[in-house]
Amino acid sequence: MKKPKVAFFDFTCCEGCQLQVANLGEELLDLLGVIDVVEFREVMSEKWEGDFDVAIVEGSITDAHGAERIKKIRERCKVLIAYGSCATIGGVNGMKNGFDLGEIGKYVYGSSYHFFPTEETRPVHDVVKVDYFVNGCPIYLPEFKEVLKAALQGIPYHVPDYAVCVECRLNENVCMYEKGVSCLGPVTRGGCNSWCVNNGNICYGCRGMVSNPNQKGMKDVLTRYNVPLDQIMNKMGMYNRCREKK
Amino acid sequence: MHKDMSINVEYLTRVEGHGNIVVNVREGRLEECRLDIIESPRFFEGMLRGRPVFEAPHISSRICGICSCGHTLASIQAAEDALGVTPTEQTIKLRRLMLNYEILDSHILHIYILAVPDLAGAKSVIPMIETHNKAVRRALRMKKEVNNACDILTGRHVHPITAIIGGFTKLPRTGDLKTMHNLLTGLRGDTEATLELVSTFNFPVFERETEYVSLVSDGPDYPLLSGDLGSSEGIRMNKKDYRSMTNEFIVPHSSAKHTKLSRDAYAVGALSRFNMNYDKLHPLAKKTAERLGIRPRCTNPYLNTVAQLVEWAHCLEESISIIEELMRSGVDYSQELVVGVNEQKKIPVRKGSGVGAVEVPRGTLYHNYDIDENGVIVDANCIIPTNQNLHNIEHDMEKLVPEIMDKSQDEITLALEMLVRAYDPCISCSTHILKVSFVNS
Amino acid sequence: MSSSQYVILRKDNFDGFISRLSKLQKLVAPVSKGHNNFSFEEVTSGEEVAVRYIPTILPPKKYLMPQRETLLEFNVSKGLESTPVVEHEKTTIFGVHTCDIAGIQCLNMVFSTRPRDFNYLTRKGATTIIGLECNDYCDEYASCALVNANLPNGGYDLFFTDMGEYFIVHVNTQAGEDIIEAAKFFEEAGDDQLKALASLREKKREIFKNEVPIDPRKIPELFDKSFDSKVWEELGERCIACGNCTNVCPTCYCFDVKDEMNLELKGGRRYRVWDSCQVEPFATVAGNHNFRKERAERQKHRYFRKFRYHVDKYHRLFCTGCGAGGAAEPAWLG
Amino acid sequence: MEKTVINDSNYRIRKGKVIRTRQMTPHEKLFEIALDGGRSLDHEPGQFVMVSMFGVGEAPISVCSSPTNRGYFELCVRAVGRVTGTMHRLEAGDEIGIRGPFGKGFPIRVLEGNDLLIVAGGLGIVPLRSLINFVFDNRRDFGKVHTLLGCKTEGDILFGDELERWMKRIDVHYECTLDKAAPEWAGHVGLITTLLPGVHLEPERTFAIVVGPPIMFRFVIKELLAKKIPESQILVSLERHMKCGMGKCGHCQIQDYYCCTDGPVFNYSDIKHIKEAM
Repeated sequence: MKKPKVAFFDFTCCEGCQLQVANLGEELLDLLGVIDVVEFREVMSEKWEGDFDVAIVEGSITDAHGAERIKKIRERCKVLIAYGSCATIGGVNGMKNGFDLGEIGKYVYGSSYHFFPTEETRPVHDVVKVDYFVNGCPIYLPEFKEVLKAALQGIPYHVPDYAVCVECRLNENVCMYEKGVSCLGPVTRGGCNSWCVNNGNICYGCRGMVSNPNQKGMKDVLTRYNVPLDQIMNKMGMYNRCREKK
Repeated sequence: MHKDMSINVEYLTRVEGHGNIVVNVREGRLEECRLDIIESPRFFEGMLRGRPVFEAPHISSRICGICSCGHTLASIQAAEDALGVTPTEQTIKLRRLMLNYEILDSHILHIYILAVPDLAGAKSVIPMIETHNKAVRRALRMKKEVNNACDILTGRHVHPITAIIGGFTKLPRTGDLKTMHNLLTGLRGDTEATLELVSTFNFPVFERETEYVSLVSDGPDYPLLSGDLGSSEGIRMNKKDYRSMTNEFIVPHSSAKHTKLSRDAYAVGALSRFNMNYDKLHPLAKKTAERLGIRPRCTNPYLNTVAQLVEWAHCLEESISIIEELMRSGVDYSQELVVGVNEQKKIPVRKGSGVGAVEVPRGTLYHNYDIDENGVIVDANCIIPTNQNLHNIEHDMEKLVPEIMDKSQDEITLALEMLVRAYDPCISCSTHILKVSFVNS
Repeated sequence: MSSSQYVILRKDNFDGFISRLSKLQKLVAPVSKGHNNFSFEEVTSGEEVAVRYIPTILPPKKYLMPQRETLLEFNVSKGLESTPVVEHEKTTIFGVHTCDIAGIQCLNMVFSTRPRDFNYLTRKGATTIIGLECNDYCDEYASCALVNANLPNGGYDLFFTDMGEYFIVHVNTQAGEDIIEAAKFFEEAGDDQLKALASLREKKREIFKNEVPIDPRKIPELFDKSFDSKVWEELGERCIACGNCTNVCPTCYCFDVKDEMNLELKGGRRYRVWDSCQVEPFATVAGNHNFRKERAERQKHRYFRKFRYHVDKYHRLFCTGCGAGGAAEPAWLG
Repeated sequence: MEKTVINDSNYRIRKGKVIRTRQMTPHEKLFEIALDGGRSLDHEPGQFVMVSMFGVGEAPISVCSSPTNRGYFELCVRAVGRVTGTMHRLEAGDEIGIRGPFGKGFPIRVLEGNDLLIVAGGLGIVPLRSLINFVFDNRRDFGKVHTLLGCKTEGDILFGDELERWMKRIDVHYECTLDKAAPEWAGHVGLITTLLPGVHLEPERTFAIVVGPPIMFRFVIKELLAKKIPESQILVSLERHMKCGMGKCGHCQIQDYYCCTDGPVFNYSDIKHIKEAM
């Protein structure tokens, strides 16, 4: 069997998800036994002109150049995997959407801001069709492996659609609300094995929201712990700003 | 020999971020030589405004996945400076450990995956799986083990979880210290093998005098986490005055800003630190330097990779010592923090301005926040090591190209690519963070 | 009470006993996690053990029925090869409250019913259970008297009752006796001590009163009448479908079976993981028909599984009154 | 943690080989499977097996062939999920993992000597084909046989060639109706309930066997009861999500019953009070 050709691409992001892949260690060699990596800018000089089977895309689309580039990539690949919060939900880049783009440009670049044209941040699936999603900032490697294997096997991967709380409880963490601080676990999609709460921090919502949250039930929980709704909404604005369509 | 030549290396590979090298030679004279940065901007400093400073380390960690521990630490330092928080000794020790892990992880990535292929004459690390299987496996193993140790301390290396303003949300247990100790001492053999491998390489011969900038201190430690700002031209100033140290200016071809100090350009990073603070390196690191034949002051930028290996040896040994100290003294778990975004005001909040200056793998990183009385950020500024090196790289190229003009275009291209790669530039974070500052206006 | 079945462990020997026990085989016990939260974790000394604790975040069922366990290993590289396996480790669980013991007894019934589940049964055989009596209610969520789980009722090897200066220990099985033999800290219980135990039990009868004003024997009947009640919709409105209630329940045992390939796509394993009837995909068949689409229907299903469905099949309620479900989620049968 | 092989595990897989495949419609494919070593599956009509696609998972699939066929059995699979989708890539010669058979099938001993009214909606024909072929192979054990089939469109009809043979048999009454038909369709058009009034039967000696989508049961059973067929002589086969096949995993629970061990074939009189059943 011919090895499928796989290419990695990055758009506006910190490239930490590529680094996560590099953190597979020697497992990378197992992976390279079944796929043929044809482009991976951060580790390879090689370029690939032809089509490929799987494109693994990191980062948000934040300018016209990016939008054009992702469309060309989509045309060249059979399967497109969006990985990392920037690609799947817009992530921290979405915070920009809360500002006037001209104003924020001037703040950062001063009078030469027009050299750096920018558009509203979009997740990849708002521009082209995405076949697989690997959520998280950064991606959770065990999930990335599952998705990649599913893509190579040609079977669907179902992103968990339950709250982070499910996994958090299974990890026997003391609930952050019981510790007196608020956490986005109850409305955020699981699949990360409650990574941040396992390490004593709160959930910041990097995997996006569950698709069918019980808003009334959630408000009950907030009331129970005296958490103001706007405090939660402000936290949601860190990763999930792109959900708010103008 | 007169010739015309135009080199345009688009999307320079094997460095983080998007950069182009442009070289124009007309009739044997170098007309233009520049490093274009074409990464789309991310406006982090703009986006930080209006957010509680307690979110700043989490958000600004996302500036760069490679240096996310460094950004977190610089951000924490700036925030604590603004808030007037003094970290405990234990916290400082653990932060030094965290920074060491980052340098270890980043340097090994650079040495093996970004630099060694050039020196071994390979396109990339991928074909080396066949030709240098043992070395590739060793590289992946070294990176993984450091990464595993960092995971124990910070939850994960890419965008660390446990390090927050005030300290750590989770402190390593006795078993964790033991595991980290085993992981690190287990790397000594691989360090030796790496040393042997690197000593077989012939690095390009090229020298250019420049100004070297890094943190300096009067203490005994190799200054990475704290210190004053110093340069090889004898300048020394407090981190509060970082703007006078960096003197940012705009060049038209790059979305990353350039910097200078006493000369046309200055350098930061492993080689600068090596040149500035050689005396404070761990004895084993000095020995490594001797075996690799590198001495301060070294003015061959290609040897930045060698300086990184010296620093690897230093950070490995220093990490082992820190862990051994913690094993002896025990960890005070009452310092474990539950803070969230400080909604309970457990950490007192005040109006203020603060600067963080930290030596991250590629050089000195500055974060600077102004916060209001509610702890909300009103102004933010970050200056990235790669930004500081860009101008120096261009000056290197301007000196290098005429020296090698008789070589083929491919050879020149490779020499230039290798030069840029030797600085291990993290272009992605340098453009994410561009900000015009109005110091003089 | 026959005195030969009772021994005494003085409190100053507790630490010695726990460390000795931890050297015999893996020992787990409730430990404090702060903020009035507890969990069963591996211990090696007495001071780590929380002798007074409220129900742990997860019940000790996690040792008999791990959250994730491999059932089968397979290889597809040259023809199909597969081997069914069981993962097990000799484990002593110290400090199990009567509610959690009742939960394990429920699981024993389910997995011993044909077709028998050999993975569970193998692990059951490798597990030693040391109970610990609740002299008083642990928290306001408990309703153990309702389901008669506040007093010891078998299901353990040893059973500890805290008598202040000492523990009085009921030796229930050969495995329990072996522990008493191996750890040299025990002395035979005297008449006074047996009397003290009897009077403690008497006092417990005063403390533990049926918490819910219904006759427990009438519960199944009551549930039969409530199938179409509005109460389920009210529950459904408040439920956030987090699955916590089933994960923390000592008698919930539903699981999902999944496959995992190794990265080189040649071999892998089939494993089972805890699943929850509260999450949407649980009763959804291929083609997307969900037989319990509404949160209200799923909550109803959970309550009926505790109080109605299993009564005919296993002749017991599948609620142990531990209150963990109620603590994990505000909605509780009041 | 120790790991031991357990030979009596319920999760042990029997190896089989795909002998032949046939694409029946764009969505359904038929697999003829022989177990390793030529052993027979020994199933009853109405039972199901768990099919393994290693690395993808397991799915419950009804056996659609009669146990009178020795040496092989057949599965008719619609590609709707991960496992069934992967199964469709199998071709003759490929290996396959099988567990089972599981569940209670149609009670043959009870049915013998009676008339049968078999009502199939859509994919319901799949488990029923096992029974129908068994009945034909043992035709003398049964009285009159009525077979009613309802499908969405002509393209959805499964086993068309066999149906034609059934139609030609004089010892079976067969009718088919479509929800939506092209003008050239000569048969009935309308819901399957419209066929029932035309069936002449002796209710006291007739067993009705109904398999179809959830929505169909209620309407068909109402008609059957109107035709005076005793409740205890109505059999249904239900579909549920299943993971273990042994009444443990909980996915297929229908109130008091586990579909995988108490069913999938149920007697209507046993489940008529079970509100979640139909």
